[in-house]
Amino acid sequence: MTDPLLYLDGVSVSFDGFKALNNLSLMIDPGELRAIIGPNGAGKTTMMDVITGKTRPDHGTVMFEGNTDLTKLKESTIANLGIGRKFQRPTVFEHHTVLDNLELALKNPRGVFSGLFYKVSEEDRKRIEELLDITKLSPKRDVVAGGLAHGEKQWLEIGMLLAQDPKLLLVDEPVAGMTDAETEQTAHLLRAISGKHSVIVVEHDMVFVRELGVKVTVLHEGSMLAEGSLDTVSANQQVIDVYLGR
Amino acid sequence: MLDVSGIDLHYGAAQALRKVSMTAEPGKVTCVLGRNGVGKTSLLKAIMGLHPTSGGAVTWEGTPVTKLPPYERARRGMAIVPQGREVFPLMSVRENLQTGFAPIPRSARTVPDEVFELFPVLKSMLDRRGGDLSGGQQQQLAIGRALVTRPRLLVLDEPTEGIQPSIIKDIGRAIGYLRDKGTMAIVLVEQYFEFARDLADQFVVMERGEVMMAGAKADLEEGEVRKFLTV
Amino acid sequence: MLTRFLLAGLDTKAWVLLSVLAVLAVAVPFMALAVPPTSPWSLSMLTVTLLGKYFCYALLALSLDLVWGYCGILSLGHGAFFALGGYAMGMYLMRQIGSRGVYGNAELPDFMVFLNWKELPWYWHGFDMFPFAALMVVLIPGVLAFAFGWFAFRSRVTGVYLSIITQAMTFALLLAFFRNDMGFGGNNGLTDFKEILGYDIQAPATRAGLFVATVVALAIGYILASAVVSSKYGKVLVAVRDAESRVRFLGYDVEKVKLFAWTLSACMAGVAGALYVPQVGIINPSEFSPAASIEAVIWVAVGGRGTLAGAVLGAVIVNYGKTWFTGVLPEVWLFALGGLFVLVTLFLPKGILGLAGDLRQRLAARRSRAAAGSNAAKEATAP
Amino acid sequence: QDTIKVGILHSLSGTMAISETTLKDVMLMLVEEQNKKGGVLGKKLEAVVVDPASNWPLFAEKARELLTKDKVAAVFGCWTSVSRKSVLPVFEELNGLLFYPVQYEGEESSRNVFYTGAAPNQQAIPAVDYLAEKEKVQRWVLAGTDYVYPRTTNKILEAYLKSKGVKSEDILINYTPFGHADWQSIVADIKKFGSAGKKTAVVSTINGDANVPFYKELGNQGIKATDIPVVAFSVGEEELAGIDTKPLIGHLAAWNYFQSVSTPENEDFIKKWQAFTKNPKRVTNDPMEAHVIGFNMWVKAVEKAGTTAPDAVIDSIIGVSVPNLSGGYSAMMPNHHITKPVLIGEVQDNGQFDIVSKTPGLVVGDEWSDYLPDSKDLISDWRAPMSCGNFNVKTGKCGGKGT
Amino acid sequence: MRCTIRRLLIAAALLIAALPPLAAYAADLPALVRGLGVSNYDELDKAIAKLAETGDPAVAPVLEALQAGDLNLRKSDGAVVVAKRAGSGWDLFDPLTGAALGPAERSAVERIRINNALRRSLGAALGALTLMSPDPAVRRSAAEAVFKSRDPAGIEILDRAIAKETDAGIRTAMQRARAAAVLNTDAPEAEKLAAIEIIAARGDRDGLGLLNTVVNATAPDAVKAAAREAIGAIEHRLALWAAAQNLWYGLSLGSVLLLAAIGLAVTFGVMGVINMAHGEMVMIGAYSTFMVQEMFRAYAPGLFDLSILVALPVAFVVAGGIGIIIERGIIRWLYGRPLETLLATWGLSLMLQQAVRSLFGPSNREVGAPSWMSGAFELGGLTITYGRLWIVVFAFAVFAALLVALRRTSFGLQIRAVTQNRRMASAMGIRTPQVDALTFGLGSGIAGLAGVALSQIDNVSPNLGQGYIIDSFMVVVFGGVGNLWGTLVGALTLGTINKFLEPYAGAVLGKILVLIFIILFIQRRPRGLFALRGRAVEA
Ligand SMILES: Nc1ncnc2c1ncn2[C@@H]1O[C@H](COP(=O)(O)OP(=O)(O)OP(=O)(O)O)[C@@H](O)[C@H]1O
Ligand SMILES: Nc1ncnc2c1ncn2[C@@H]1O[C@H](COP(=O)(O)OP(=O)(O)OP(=O)(O)O)[C@@H](O)[C@H]1O
Ligand SMILES: NC(N)=O
Ligand SMILES: [Mg+2]
Ligand SMILES: [Mg+2]
Repeated sequence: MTDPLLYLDGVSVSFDGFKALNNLSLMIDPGELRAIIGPNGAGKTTMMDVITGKTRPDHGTVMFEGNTDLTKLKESTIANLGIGRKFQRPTVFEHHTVLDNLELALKNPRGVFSGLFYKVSEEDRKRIEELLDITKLSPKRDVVAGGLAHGEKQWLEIGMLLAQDPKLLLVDEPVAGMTDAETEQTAHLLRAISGKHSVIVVEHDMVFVRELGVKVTVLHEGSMLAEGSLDTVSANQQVIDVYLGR
Repeated sequence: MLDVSGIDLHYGAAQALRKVSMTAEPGKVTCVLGRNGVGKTSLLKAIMGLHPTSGGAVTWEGTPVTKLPPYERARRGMAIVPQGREVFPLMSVRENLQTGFAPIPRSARTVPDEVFELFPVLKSMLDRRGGDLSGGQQQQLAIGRALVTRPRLLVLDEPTEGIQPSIIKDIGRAIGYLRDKGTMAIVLVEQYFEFARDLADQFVVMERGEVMMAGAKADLEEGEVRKFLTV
Repeated sequence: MLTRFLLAGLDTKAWVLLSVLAVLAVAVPFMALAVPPTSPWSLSMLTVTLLGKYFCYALLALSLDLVWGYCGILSLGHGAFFALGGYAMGMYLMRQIGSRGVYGNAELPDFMVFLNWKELPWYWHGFDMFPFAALMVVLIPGVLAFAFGWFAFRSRVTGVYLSIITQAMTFALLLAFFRNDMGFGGNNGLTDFKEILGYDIQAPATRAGLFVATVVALAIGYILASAVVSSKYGKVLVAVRDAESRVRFLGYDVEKVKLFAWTLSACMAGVAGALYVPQVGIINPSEFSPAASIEAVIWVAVGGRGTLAGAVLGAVIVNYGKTWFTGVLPEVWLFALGGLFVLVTLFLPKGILGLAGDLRQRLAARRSRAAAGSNAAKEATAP
Repeated sequence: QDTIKVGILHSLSGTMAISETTLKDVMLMLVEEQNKKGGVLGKKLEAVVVDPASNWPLFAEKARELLTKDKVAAVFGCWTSVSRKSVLPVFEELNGLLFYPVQYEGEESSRNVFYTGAAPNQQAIPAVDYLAEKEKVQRWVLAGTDYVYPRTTNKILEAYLKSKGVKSEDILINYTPFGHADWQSIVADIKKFGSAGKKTAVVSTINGDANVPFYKELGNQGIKATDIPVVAFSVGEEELAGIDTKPLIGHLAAWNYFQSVSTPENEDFIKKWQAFTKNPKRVTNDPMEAHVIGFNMWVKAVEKAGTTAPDAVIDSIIGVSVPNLSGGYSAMMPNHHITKPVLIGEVQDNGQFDIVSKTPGLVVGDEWSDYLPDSKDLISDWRAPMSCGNFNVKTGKCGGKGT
Repeated sequence: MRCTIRRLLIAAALLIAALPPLAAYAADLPALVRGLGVSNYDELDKAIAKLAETGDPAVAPVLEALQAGDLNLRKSDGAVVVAKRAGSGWDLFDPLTGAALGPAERSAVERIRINNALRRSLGAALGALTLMSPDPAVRRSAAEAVFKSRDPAGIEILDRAIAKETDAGIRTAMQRARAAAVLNTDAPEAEKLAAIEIIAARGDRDGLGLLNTVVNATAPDAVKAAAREAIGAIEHRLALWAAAQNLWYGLSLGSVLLLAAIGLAVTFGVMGVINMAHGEMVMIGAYSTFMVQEMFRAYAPGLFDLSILVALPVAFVVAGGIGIIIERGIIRWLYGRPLETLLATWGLSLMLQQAVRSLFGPSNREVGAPSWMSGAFELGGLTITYGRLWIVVFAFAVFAALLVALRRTSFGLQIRAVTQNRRMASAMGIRTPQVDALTFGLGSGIAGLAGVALSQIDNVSPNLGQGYIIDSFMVVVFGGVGNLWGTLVGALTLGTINKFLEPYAGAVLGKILVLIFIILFIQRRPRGLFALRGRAVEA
């Protein structure tokens, strides 16, 4: 059995006494695609905040590739280790064009001087074209991102995530505001990149989660409530009570 | 009754709406459908006066409101649940709800019980800051806040986005309940087709800033509608 | 590679500006020195020093625009870097006075003599050598900026909080330099300079030379700044301005990104200050005053923040306005200048340079709308 | 060209406008009067007003503008020492004439500048003498704004007091920033220093805006002139106009002129001034008198020389003497400073000063203080053949102590 | 010469003690009064001494008139008269009898001038003469005057006065005055030691000064030792109070900072307008006070003490009104472009300064203090000036009122909603233009109120605002933008730190250190003292 890529162990986070994460443990294997569901406020986004270094946990460790404790590192270091993230609310660089957004995200040296002397290589150009295709933003390549509609921003952010080529992708509600067809496409996309990359995706759209067809973790009040295939967890009475409803 | 006729809307040089017309009636849910970026949100902005239109007219309960600022429209009974929630981040949940008191008479300034019945989580978080809520909780707050103004027109922009399934069902029930009271006209923008289909009395389907199809649910064929939602 | 890097950033605006500067660098000295004073084409030394001063300010504005316009750091203390560069140069010039001071003390500047100082403080050593002083001109502001930025950016001080502590920094320096005990001449500052690099500082040729040096410095500063902002690093800079935390999650070290621009900018400001001092003939703590730094921000805003040419233009226009108004409307010129600021904000939201872009856009919009309108009309009239 | 231009270089905006605007007005009045008398050398005078806006480099720029663009024959201007220091090289380079009307720290003598305000020996030292003699003061607080004028004046006073046998522990020196507004602790400290059982006085070189809150605090904390008198060198009628002086009666100021001087010249001047400003309550003060003297000297020197050419005026003005407003004649000395009487006044409840002491004769402004080691050997004499601002009497050479 | 008076006074007092206070000297009084008509200070001093020597209470009003500067010399006949302003001339009175002597031309009389030395002599003489006054306030100040003059001549009178005195407080004051005088005589050691004990009980700076004089003068060793001990005790006591005194200074400076900043906490903290014209709003408040006081001076000088109370609403309305005009005219076009408000308000501030300069002139304007804001009182070892006390009270009152307005009213709720999300607030039915205008007006009005208070302690000049703008921004930012409590605590903290540093570092270095403290503090708390935290802020 391979070592897990990411291992959360007993992570707790509280805000003014309110426990957003409560002794949460979770393990993601290399190449695994994992869906995480759970009620609003269960702590899914907070978990991603902890992994990416945005929020420091009160307790617990987050081990990446076996030996790196992410809780001690700053955001940019974590990102450079190969962890990319798409936010729940799409955040893109509003004054940059779609093209520039992707260029900034491309996996290249991040230093000041490499930035000063960077020149777009043929390879990079090709990769950007690919990403524009995937996100169907080719026609809007020269539009500043601030002028994109909500769904288009979602796509752009997915494109930026792919451009980073991370080992682990954290995807927070990618299909919110997408049509059913796009939802389906997104599921395909995520499935396609898993295997080479690990992916954690948070979604409330059950159709989408079903489409992914992978192991599902249910969070509730900051801890794990259930884990297993979608069918197993959706049969769980507690999950139905707190999440799915009747 | 809401009557939108032939409105145009521009963002700088780019035109987002072209001669869009639609109506919404009390006791009915009008569903606006369309792919990303076709102009649904822009249409709602035009209805609520959040972005100036460059042509056409919006009439509400018989009076033209095209030139009125949003707060005047709110005072005439219009309310919106915007895309992206837009709760007031630094104000408590309670205060967020209380912002809805502005357009209503002093005597009516209470938070209706139905808000907490629909979204019990809000009751337990009254003193938490709006901005600290989770995405879904914010969405619930945004809907609750709109209901505080006792609107006669409720405009919802993708209210199910980011909401857990059980609450989506609750919201669906809530919209159904509000519609069934018969006094409220509801305009609903949705991507979640099943949800929309179950609630809608009439459809408006948009593509590239224009209305492609419109009519009562009974008159429209689902396949036709779906065609405009696939890529 | 360096030339490619430097030239890559130059757009049309830049070429226009650089050409203007090149013309000035040749024409101004010529008109001031070679054209006989009776000719209408002759320039007085007053004009030469004024232009020199404006261009020093322009370089300061440029440096400020780099951090404010492109990186979103609103510095309300850039005058401090400018003044420090100026003081470094002033110290060199003071040492050049030698025994020509009123007390004839070859070692000590006059203000030290009459306050009973017995020997030159250690930090004045070395400033008698131009290369050392020139190094200090960039090093002192640079090191201060680096240290200040290192702490502030690491602590993630942003927005108004950063602005206010930059203001606190310059204000503290103002008070410190005011103190006679500091050994920088107190409120009177450093003045009565005699020569620079062996040339009489009041000689027309020296003045012309200083003017040319300023123009060249401004041109280099401009080329450097445009190269920086148009590189990928420049895009990161703008990204930091718009969504700092998002940049972090892309793996960029935001602290370093900011620190580089900040330090570079401070060095540029230092050079501007160093060129300013020999031309105006005095450096005193009032250059550290918060109001002076705010004024520099105003130049950038008037010219158009986020456009390098705008910063240059704003500095020149506002300062020309000030020179002109204080001479022509001495009693009410504040109304004119204040009114200018208000009007620019209300009617030129993107500054003077933004106006051009705006007009172009608005024209395009009108055209497309008109086109759409006529199409609609055609359709309507079609049978 | 049938007018002679006179430059007026006083801040009309910014922090110094509060003091300098008046000087601009008085210059305009003098020019107007002179023109009524037929001008100078048969030509009308024309005042050129600019606003250096309390900005020191701008002073230099405006001075250059006046001298090269407007080609003025003389400039009347500056208040703060730093503004004078800033314009000095410009006047020397372009060989212009500057009349500087404010009391200052000395330690300067330029061929192109005429210092019509007081040097420390014309203000500070007589004031200290007065307190020591008449009030039997033994303990001294030297309180000042932290800049060159107070620093230098206090250095001189400290040396002077020590030479008179005052011990170090009986001198308290305190500096505050420009515009200091919260005087609670310092006034309390003064009280504390004054409770040592020896008669104590405050010598204030506090400048400008800080004075009003200082005196308000003195009044509120009940420091009476009969207990701890304060003698100020930068507080005149204009400054007092902003304060309720009832609690301050008896505090002192040392100047070379007070509005309350009762001479026909002064009464005439006040009348003209109040008519010119159309304000029957408008006060006069010492720097205004200095401009009156300076202007009249310049007029006389120009007429004597028959030209406004600077070199000629510089030669002819030495020895020119004109009536001052306190009943005597002030003369321009070879060191470009003038002779003045020293007056000590006590604050009255009407915002005026009662003159309680006046030097019997006139005092010559001493540009190089006798109490500073490096300047006591220096003298200044701008007459040929010496024509030197820093002649060392020990070495017999011009140029300080250098070779 | 002071000695002469003293000796003469001793004689006079002895005489008074021996004889009943007859009008035996009355015949000489007019001649003695006439003797005041000299222009030489030394001669005048002697003349005063001669008058005081009579010990006749009828002399007191003469000396009081001289002290007040009302005593004049009639040029025509050299008579000494009291002159009171009447139109453009004078009404003359006899200084002894108070009988009217008819009007006189303005130039017909010449004021008899006095200097500080004479003021002291007069104080001493009057002190001795008025110890028996029926008015307790006069008796108290008479005792204070004798304490200051330390006139041995006073001892006898004091003894009689003490015997008659019914008010315990005044009696203590008299006993202290007596002790002070005793220490100035060759009284026996025991008596002096007793006196030192009484002075030591006084325990304040004046007592300390007096004891120090004893130590400096020649005295028996035992007396000196006792004095030293007493000095030690008083100094110890004062040192203990010094910390409290500093705290009070800090609190009072803090309140000034709070007042200056609190309006900015609304326009900048709440609305996000980088309001560079804030200081000018303060200035407008101060000039409003000036205007109101001018009105009072012209039309109701008797009610001058009320002028500040009237100025408060006037300043609020004037500054608030100008604020509303500015908001409607300029600021409203700039929402969503906060940085540009900096440019526009900077321009505005230049124009407002110049406007005031053109309107009111460049120099200071006099704003007077009402009597209830003048002077000081002692609280234990603290000296508290009324002016400062009222400013502290006022600052807290304004703060409390604003807090209630923003937190407890629907207007406050609407303000916050509008500033957090203007478009959404509008969609919720909030009349945003109205709220914006009123909020900016409120902030400006509060700045105007601050101006009323600051006019009491600072210059009323066109530069007034410039002196406060930087401090105000520091306070608001240090406390945490958008948090009123932060502004309060920030102001008080900075004020106190400043006042505790000042004694050690001096005012200049103290200020530098405070600035460095702010810079370092922000490193620890990048969003100010009362930072809002959580995703609400980052979003
Ligand atoms: N800074 C904070 N202060 C207080 N409470 C917070 C803060 N951040 C998050 N919370 C609370 O923590 C809980 C977890 O939030 P989180 O955003 O992780 O939920 P989520 O699972 O992502 O929900 P959703 O599905 O609605 O996005 C919520 O109840 C939220 O209100
Ligand atoms: N603020 C803006 N500035 C410029 N263009 C905009 C802006 N907002 C939207 N647009 C453009 O207008 C068009 C319509 O946008 P709108 O937000 O109305 O779409 P939508 O139908 O709501 O999409 P979605 O389903 O993604 O929310 C899009 O092409 C978008 O790029
Ligand atoms: N010279 C002065 N008073 O600065
Ligand atoms: Mg979430
Ligand atoms: Mg939308």
